Amino acid sequence: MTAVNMVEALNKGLHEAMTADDRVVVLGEDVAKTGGVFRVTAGLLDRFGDDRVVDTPLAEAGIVGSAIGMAVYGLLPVAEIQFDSFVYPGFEQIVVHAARYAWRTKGEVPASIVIRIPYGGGVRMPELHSDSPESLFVHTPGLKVVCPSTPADARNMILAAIEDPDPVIFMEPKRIYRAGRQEIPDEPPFTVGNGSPNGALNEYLSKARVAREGDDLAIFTYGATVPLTIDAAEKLAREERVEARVVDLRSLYPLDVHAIEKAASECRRALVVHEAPRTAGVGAEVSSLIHERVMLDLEAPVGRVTGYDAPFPQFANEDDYLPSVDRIFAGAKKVLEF
Amino acid sequence: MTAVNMVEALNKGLHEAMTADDRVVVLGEDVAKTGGVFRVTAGLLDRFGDDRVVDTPLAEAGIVGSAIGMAVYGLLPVAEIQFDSFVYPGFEQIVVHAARYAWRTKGEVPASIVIRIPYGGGVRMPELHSDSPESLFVHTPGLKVVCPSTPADARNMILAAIEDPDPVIFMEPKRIYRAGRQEIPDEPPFTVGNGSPNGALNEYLSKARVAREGDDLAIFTYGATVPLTIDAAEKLAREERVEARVVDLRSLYPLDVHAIEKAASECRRALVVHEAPRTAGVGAEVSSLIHERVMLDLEAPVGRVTGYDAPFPQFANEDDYLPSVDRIFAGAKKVLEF
Amino acid sequence: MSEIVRVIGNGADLADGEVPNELAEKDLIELFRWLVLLRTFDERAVALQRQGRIGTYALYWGEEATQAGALYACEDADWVFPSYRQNAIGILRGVPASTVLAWWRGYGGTHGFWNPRDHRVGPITVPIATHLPHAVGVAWAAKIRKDRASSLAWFGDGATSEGDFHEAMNFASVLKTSTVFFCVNNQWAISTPISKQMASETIAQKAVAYGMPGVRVDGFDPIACWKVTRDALERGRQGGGPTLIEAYCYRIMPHGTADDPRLYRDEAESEHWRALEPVGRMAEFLRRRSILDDAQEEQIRAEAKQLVAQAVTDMEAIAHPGQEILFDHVYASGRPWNFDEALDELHQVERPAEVKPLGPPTTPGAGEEGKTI
Amino acid sequence: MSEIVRVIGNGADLADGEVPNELAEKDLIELFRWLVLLRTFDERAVALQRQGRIGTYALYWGEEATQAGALYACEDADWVFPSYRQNAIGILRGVPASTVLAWWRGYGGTHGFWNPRDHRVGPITVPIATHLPHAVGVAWAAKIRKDRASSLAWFGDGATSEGDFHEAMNFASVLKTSTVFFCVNNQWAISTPISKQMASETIAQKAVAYGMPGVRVDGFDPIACWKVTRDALERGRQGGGPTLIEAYCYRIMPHGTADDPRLYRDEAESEHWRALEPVGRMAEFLRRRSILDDAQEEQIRAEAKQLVAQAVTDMEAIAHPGQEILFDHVYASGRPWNFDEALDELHQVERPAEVKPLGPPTTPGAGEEGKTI
Ligand SMILES: Cc1ncc(C[n+]2csc(CCOP(=O)(O)OP(=O)(O)O)c2C)c(N)n1
Ligand SMILES: Cc1ncc(C[n+]2csc(CCOP(=O)(O)OP(=O)(O)O)c2C)c(N)n1
Ligand SMILES: [Mg+2]
Ligand SMILES: [Mg+2]
Repeated sequence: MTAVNMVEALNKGLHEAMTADDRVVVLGEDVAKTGGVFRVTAGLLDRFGDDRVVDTPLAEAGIVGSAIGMAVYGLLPVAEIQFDSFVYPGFEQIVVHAARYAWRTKGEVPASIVIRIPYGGGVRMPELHSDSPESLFVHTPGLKVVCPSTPADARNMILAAIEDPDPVIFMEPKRIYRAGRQEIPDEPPFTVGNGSPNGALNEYLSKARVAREGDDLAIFTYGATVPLTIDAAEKLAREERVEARVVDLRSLYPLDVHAIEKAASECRRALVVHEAPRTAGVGAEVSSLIHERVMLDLEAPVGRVTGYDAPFPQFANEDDYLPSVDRIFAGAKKVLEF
Repeated sequence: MTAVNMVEALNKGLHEAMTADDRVVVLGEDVAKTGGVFRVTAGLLDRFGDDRVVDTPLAEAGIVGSAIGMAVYGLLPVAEIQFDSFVYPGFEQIVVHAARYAWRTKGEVPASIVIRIPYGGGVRMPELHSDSPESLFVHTPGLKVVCPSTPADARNMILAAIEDPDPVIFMEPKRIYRAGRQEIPDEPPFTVGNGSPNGALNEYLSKARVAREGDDLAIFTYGATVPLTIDAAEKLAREERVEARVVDLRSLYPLDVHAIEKAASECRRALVVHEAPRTAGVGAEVSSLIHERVMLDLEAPVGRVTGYDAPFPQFANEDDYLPSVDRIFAGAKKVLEF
Repeated sequence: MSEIVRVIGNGADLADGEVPNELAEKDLIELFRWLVLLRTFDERAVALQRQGRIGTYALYWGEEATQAGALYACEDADWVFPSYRQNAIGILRGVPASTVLAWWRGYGGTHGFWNPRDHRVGPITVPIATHLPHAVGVAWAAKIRKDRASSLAWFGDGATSEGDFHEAMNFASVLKTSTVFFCVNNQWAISTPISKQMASETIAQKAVAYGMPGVRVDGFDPIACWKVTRDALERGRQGGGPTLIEAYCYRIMPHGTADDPRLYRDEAESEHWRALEPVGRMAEFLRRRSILDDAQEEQIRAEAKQLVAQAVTDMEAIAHPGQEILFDHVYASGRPWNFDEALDELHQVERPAEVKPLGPPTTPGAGEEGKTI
Repeated sequence: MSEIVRVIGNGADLADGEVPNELAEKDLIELFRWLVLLRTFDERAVALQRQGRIGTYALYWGEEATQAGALYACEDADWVFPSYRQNAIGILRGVPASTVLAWWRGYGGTHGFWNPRDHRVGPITVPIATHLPHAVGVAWAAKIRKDRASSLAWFGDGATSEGDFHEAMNFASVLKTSTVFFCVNNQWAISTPISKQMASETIAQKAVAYGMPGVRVDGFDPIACWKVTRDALERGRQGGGPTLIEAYCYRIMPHGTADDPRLYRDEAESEHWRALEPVGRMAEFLRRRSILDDAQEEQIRAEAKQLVAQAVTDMEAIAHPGQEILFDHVYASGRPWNFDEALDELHQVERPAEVKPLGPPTTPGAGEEGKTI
């Protein structure tokens, strides 16, 4: 076991995948020589050489599009988008090609790529370095969208994303990249490239995780708001004697509907928390699913605590925009007091 | 009064706007000489000249981006995207610039553009000519997103969209472009360029419309599914003695929340219908809003009848994909029988 | 700017050039066979569209040399990526012609799609220029794997305006992939003439921006198209990187079956170019050299007709795909839970009566006036 | 490829060229004043970042000639569009320096943004190359309105790889807008050297793809930058269309305050280029011609210092923006209903205690290692 933060965990997973399967290649802006602006790909160039770890020209459609081509040929490319908002120039390639290649080839040639996107606010960066665009991908058929919130999940999920034949949008909550360390096993949970151990994909790419036990309120969230939500739950326990169950969704598409149903109906009250804007976000989907499926079990409408429907602000005001422990707490109380 | 179809109504509105205000310019692929692949811009070149009606090079980011520049200078550009899926290459310009220009300039220089997008299926076209991408824009703060379903609305709304200082994504349901004629007044409801008659913007860009009266079930929809929903409502009346109220949302962002609340709580049962994929679509937002605000008035969870979470199929199967009268009927019965 | 490479003259003022040594007589006959097959497919497809048996169709009549000539220069391991215009290119590599027809009939899944790895032929690509980065990625991957494969992508003059064209050209030149960018400059993008598409005198000169060779070739001349492609692939394989080829020709026909060019151009101009169309020109050339006689030509044409007729039969024998096709193959890793629920929803209602293999033939005014594909 | 235009020598082996007639001594002094002001702002901003008074900052030390020289060639009606690198360009046109500093402090609204129409200076643009189509649109609009205004946009060598660069260049050349594409080729895009960015020998030659003139100029030479920009604008105004300028220089400094170039390049190379930096070089040049003496230089530097000091004071006098700023100015047509509800939600909880004007200065390892802006 080694104690690692999320950046190190991702880095470890990438090393493991590249060691296990020489079809895995890493490409993106500044990923090789410097190891990425967040250092997630550090050391890969030295270890695997410049054929497999490539600093590309500055062009996201080119990055995503050529990664698709490499996948069609038979490689397993992992592309980095430097920051959230810079995925938009690659959007067409993702929507019209990555998401539809399997469909367009009788399921025989999926665009087996992973697109890593450090996303979200809280790191005091200028405009357009703090977006949370995951809902756009969740709404796009043909993609998988996942988001880890712990180092252990990050390592397992990046391995599974690479193993998965389908294109995976891999959202990395940059705010908690180095928020804390966690012991993870030295050995990977499975070996990439060994003929799709479907159990592993299922385990690491489609299942939600209960991050805190409780029976009075179910709070669904993912990424950087998971630790905040746990803090809010602790505060609820302390101040309101309410035990909230915190469910880390992990997979945003497909959603783990059974875990969602179970938690919502067992707790009878539910709240969804995310950073992305509210309207037509993941929270809207989770809320709709719960109402559709278990409304009769509910004592109150499902609440939403989210980023606002406004552009992510200049950073001096980002703490006003982001869901905080207090806002989650208040949102929970509203559901509880309904 | 003249009886026109939606294409003619839009064409009339564009003529009226260009006549009233010489800042209005039209640009896009094949919009000038041929008047657009759907002929919405027919006749504008002859009438207003090639300075104001321009066939551009084949590049959507260039179209949207240069339209933004023109707006910054002081013009009122109306850009056409030839088909729904071809908006994706222009996505970055829309999200990072059109949607944020007002915000980035103290509200003083909004990107006052209209982006017209003929969208949706049902016209037997090859791949990628039938997408319904509206939810992507609804989720993007800073945009307005509207969608007419009748010739009269189309004319009034295109005028209001041009008048509106904010960027408007103008979704045109191509399937019903020529579905029927409606009498519309010869004179426009207001004159574009006369200092933003806010009443008009309010009236034509933010209000839902009751398309059919009824008190037993509220069905919310927009665009090409409005006539289908009315048909389904008629069938409900005939076969089930249920009077469904059909609400044509018209404005997808902002949603007319008061109309939505009112219809849902008066009818006590509700359904949302759209062509776009279900997950994190407009339907999820409408469903969430209703539950959040008037759940206690409801007798059943809000239903959703939508496009599936799969790529829009090759056209021989598009009728299987699209919400049909029967599917809407079945969805309504499910809500009614809950 | 660079001269236009040409081998086949017009039998009058324009003299024939040298046929490259590597092209034996049997190659020339085979190339002719390809041209005829493409032409036969195209003409039949237009007829099928008129009869309402397939949907809107993007014809390529007159552009066969750019397709057959270039493909004939490829080795078997080389990958090719068509736009919608080169929709039938796969039939020269083993994709069933019925599959291509089925695509135009609106069929997906196993009926209208193919596995690109089977024949190293990419899918028909509708969004302009978006397949160019894929071609680069394939050649890049081959380079990484030290395989001999190169790649080639066809696209139009209009496609050069898109950002994806630029990004692909730049990636290919920086990564020195063995990629041929084959631009079919037919001088029109629907109603937009090349003069409104670009301000450069030629398309070939755009290669300068990438430090890449740019070549112009007569797009109606299959042997010249073969030659420049062969040279480009040769250079690419030796590590010389990508090449931009501009095949200069003209879109003699409408943009697609729903387009009416009289709205935007003088059709006399098309007539002028029609005289240069490649199939007749190649036939004349082969006759001048006594490589082809009437009987042989007859036979080649008959075989092509037969193949296409069989394809039409095969296409029409395909049962209308079931509703489940909506959810087939979306994920290679298996169906997510919501697909199963969607299937339940689908099966709850009777299948819409109005589902026919096809709607009526495109009639302007019926809401189907879209003329792009 | 084209020669590099240069006017100012190095006082040693490289001789001075001719100063264009239109530049009187007072112009040269004014241009020097601009250079010094930009330099002073930049150095102060770096210090402010180190002290945690503003956030990550993209310094432009060494690139002042590309900014001041080009701007000085513009008429007042001409529009200019900066990237993040030319962030302070507005202060030469009337944008308060405190506004620019406030932007870097993370302030929006009336504190950190300006109205582009006030000074014909576009907003600071973060997403690479996306402002180029805007510059084209502005010049296009001016052309339609028959106004005399031209436009100019600055961008880097890395920006030429993006599709938006290409689409903007093509639109401008087809529409013959009076637009100057001013590429600051500092040879680096964060850690990526130009050799991995493009395979063309120069950036200027990319103009060939658009039938547009391409010019190379010494990016450390303010007079040469002025000259090529003036020529380009002159041509544009007379209907000659756009021009691509490649200002050849070097990014002497890190990419931004959070970047450590030692990770990826030999800093000896930077030292070599540092000798050519424009502010000292211009001062020497003016001295050689006896246009500038110690007292005058002292005064110019003192004035700049004073202006920037005042800006710092003004910036720090701004009260931390209220929460309502989130919803200000998002829609010019007024707040939608959900903004009012969001404000209610915002006001329900106490404002997060941790809101400070700024976080701590960037420290690697603290989760803030992002070094791009
Ligand atoms: C991204 C995108 N935008 C617009 C279209 C609509 N469209 C289809 S074909 C076409 C013209 C293409 O012209 P060109 O590249 O010259 O190819 P050609 O049709 O002449 O073969 C257009 C605009 C599209 N398919 N994709
Ligand atoms: C679309 C987009 N992708 C990536 C980035 C991240 N990024 C910021 S600066 C930069 C390098 C830019 O290099 P260049 O264009 O040469 O300009 P310079 O920084 O040298 O002035 C990158 C990759 C961005 N801002 N926008
Ligand atoms: Mg063409
Ligand atoms: Mg640079």
